[in-house]
Amino acid sequence: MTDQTDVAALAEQVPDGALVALPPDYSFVPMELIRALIRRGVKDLHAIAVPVSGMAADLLIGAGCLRVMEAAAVSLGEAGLAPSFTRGVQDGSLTMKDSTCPAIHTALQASEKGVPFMPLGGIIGSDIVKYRNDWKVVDDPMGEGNGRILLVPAIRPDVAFVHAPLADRHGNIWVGKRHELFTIAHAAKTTLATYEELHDGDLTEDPVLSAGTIPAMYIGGLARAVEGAKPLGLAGSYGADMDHIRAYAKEARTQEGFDAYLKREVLGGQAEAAS
Amino acid sequence: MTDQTDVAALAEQVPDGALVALPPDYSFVPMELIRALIRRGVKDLHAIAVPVSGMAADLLIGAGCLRVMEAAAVSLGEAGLAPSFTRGVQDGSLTMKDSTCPAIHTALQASEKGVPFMPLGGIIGSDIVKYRNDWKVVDDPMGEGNGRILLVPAIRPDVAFVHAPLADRHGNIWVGKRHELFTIAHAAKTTLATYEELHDGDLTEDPVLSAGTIPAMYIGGLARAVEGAKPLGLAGSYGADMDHIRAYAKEARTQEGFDAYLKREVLGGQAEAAS
Amino acid sequence: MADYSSEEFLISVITGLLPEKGNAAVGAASPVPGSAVLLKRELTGGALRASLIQGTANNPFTDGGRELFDAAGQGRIDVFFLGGVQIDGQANLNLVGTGAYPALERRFPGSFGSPYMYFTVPNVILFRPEHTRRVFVEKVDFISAPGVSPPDVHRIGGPKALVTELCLMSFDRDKGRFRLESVHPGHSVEEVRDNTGFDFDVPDNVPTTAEPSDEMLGVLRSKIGREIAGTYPDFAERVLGYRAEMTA
Amino acid sequence: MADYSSEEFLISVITGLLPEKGNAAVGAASPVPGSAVLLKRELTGGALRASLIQGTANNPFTDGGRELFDAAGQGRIDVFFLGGVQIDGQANLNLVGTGAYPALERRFPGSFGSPYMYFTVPNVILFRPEHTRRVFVEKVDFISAPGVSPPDVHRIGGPKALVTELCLMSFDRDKGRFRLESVHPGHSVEEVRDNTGFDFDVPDNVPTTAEPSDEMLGVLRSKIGREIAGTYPDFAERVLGYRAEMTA
Repeated sequence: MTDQTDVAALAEQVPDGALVALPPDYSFVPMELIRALIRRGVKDLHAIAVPVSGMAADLLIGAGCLRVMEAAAVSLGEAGLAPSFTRGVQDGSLTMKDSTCPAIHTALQASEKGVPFMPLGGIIGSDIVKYRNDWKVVDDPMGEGNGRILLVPAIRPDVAFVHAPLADRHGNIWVGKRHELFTIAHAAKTTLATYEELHDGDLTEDPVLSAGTIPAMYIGGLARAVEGAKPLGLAGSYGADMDHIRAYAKEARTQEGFDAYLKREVLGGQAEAAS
Repeated sequence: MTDQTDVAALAEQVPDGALVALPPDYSFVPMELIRALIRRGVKDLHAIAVPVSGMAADLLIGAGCLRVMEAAAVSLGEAGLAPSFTRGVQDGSLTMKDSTCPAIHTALQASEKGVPFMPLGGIIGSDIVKYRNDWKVVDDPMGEGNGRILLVPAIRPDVAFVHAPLADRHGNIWVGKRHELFTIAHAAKTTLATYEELHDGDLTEDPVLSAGTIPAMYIGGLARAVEGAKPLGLAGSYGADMDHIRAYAKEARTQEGFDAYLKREVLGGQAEAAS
Repeated sequence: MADYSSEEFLISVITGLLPEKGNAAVGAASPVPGSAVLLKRELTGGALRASLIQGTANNPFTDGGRELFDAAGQGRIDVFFLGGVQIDGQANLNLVGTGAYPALERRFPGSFGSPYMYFTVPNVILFRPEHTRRVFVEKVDFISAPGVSPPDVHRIGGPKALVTELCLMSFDRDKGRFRLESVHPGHSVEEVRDNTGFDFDVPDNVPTTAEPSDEMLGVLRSKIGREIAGTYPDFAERVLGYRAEMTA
Repeated sequence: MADYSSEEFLISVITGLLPEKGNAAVGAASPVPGSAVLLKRELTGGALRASLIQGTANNPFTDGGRELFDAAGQGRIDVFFLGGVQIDGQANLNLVGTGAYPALERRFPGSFGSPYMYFTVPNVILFRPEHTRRVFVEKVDFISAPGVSPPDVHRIGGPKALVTELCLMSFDRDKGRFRLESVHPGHSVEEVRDNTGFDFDVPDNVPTTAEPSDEMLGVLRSKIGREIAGTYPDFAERVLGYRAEMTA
């Protein structure tokens, strides 16, 4: 059994300084939990995008919750550059660990399999390698003369975040074909999940839904959050609010604009009450 | 699009000497295709069990189709020892490459990721390592002083076999939560699939079924075979015929008994016609 | 004390070894450990999670055959069960066969996942009812999985206890030796010694293994038969008196 | 010859570069390559398979974000598209930013999967409409993905062609140089040279890039608008005149 709680209480379970895993914007991001983290005032997070991020990372960066960002890219996609990320890197307030999509997937799979590193093809010759002291290029360790290969160390997030379309009373969550969320949940020490709807019955025992279900074993906390991915979309439930995201991309081009967005959309009543 | 054909034509696509991947007995084994391979007289196969096998491997061994077997175990489960396998190893006619479950999964994942090897924890000190010249124990290649670790080379089957509960006209197949079949299909050069029922529509576009669907990209041939896993079971459709399997375990204890089973249950009318 | 079968007794012994919470997994063809794990889950109100790898009932894994091994590698599996054709005094396990490998005299199925689970699961319970010198040997013919490892090999897991039809032993990983913890009712230390091919530690006073309580037997018979029937219908009926009306 | 938009022309140029069968994948925010791939799929009767990674329509992948990269590593992806903030004469790509890393003057999103896809996909088509010396530089400020590799690095894939608003170039991996293949109607070799910051090979006779046929435009407008709308509704409406009634 995984205890059910509310989103604010989930946010309390994330310690300052934690290594947190963020799904990409198209893959069931628990935005209400991200906002709750900002309201809780979490600090010094090291965020790993799996393998890219957008709104979730940008809000955390703008709100001063992130110390280090590791990603293959941070972008608002069709809405353009991620404004807080861009500003943070350009003014030096954010430490960016540049990576590449398959390196992040592979490093999470290393944790999933409990090994300290994994090999990855390609990449050698990219300047990314030059700036990653934790990566290592070695001569074929099998001794087969297959040339040089990159080894990347395992990434083991302290906490992974996910917003699931369905969850059940046993603590299982359903994410359909978004299998990167399986990998994140397996790789992370624990996963905090919000969900859209409660499923009656045991998701792991359903012959069809079980194929898209992450079992309760991996889930450390669970809270219902209706429309909890907005303004991002939840495939099969609702689309992304592109007008909102475009407006954010524009407003947050300055820190003042970001702060106004934050006060209005995230801190809300809390900011009012505190003033 | 993946062309649809019949089971005998699928069997024709498997060349003598191929490295073939067999799912475990509980995981959607295309037994009708296995029987068709025997009828076609396939020879010198190298079979890799993922990671264990039973009826499928034992029939191929007894019928003289296998030269090498690689597996973590071959067994008929509750029905006892696999008789042809046991006899083949004991009389030296079968070359057995002993392995262990996670090594086979890992080696297939190496092919899935296109890398020549992968590390695997544990195992060192097992006599399996001693007899596997293709495996290598190395000092931590990351240079972090984490001690010795096993590296296993990628296994890339020429052909993987699977019997799916559903397939569609686009060549996609649905295997539900049997995700080892995803791994096999990704790792193998091609996958030959039989299926139970035709699904109307595109499985990859169904919001629920897509989570258990292997896309047509991996499927090299497809044929319908109703009850095609029997006498093994197909979870959700039919159970294993344990009486049949127990009777096989007993009858096949001698090569003569196996031959009688083969003639009756596999060669059938073909053997009659040829006599 | 109620009447009970030998299987019910062994289920009770194993149940007594299980932790109050965490994840216990059970491999194929293991109805006795499976019943013990489901019983402990019931007694802890679900705090000990159970995974029966065989079959679909009580099997929460959804990511294919590798998930059990991956989860063990992640440190999520707290309890697992292993056996062996032969087990020696250093807790080396042989699941491959007897004779000189590869030209074995008697071939058994193979090592399964033993050399991985033995390294990754902190509490591996060895379960081998047959207690004879044929099984418990001085040195196994083939090491499927080693009982202990040198310090330059990363190892979290290993053997915790051994349950047979005669006794319960613990295993000291630092010493690399078994220790007799208790002898089952009706058996003696001498009988254990006579039927064991390896040397082991024996304390001055060896207690008798506790018998199952009426309460435990009640829960086992009333609730676990139904649960285990989803995986082992024959066992549920024969041992626990539960006849499944239908099994998938 | 029919009227056509600049996007329709570029779709046509890319379509002409695509093989008759195999698997073509298209990354995020790439409606022009996406339309070309769907068009070629239509023209080949499905023999060229299309995967649009962004969105759910025409995206057959079912095993999470890693499946595209894994499939590329398996050698299953025949065609992919990359671009860059900067591209140099050795086909090095920069998707990270301009200035001295890490203290960049202008930061862009990041390298995405470029240093992997560039090594694993045999036919990488570089698509960068803006043809200026700001983009096509002597040497990129940051190599996200190198155009060529030394022999001790395993590499199957790499750059095949470059499509811009001015011209089509091919890339010779052995020489590590671009070669001008054709100049688009209304433009000249001198214009290409003036706007390119690196040296490249120019044959004696440089043909004019072929214009889209009426037939191709007909298929594009009648069938591909509807398909691409599932991923890029704005583009489908603006460029191909297809108004989606509803998009998921």
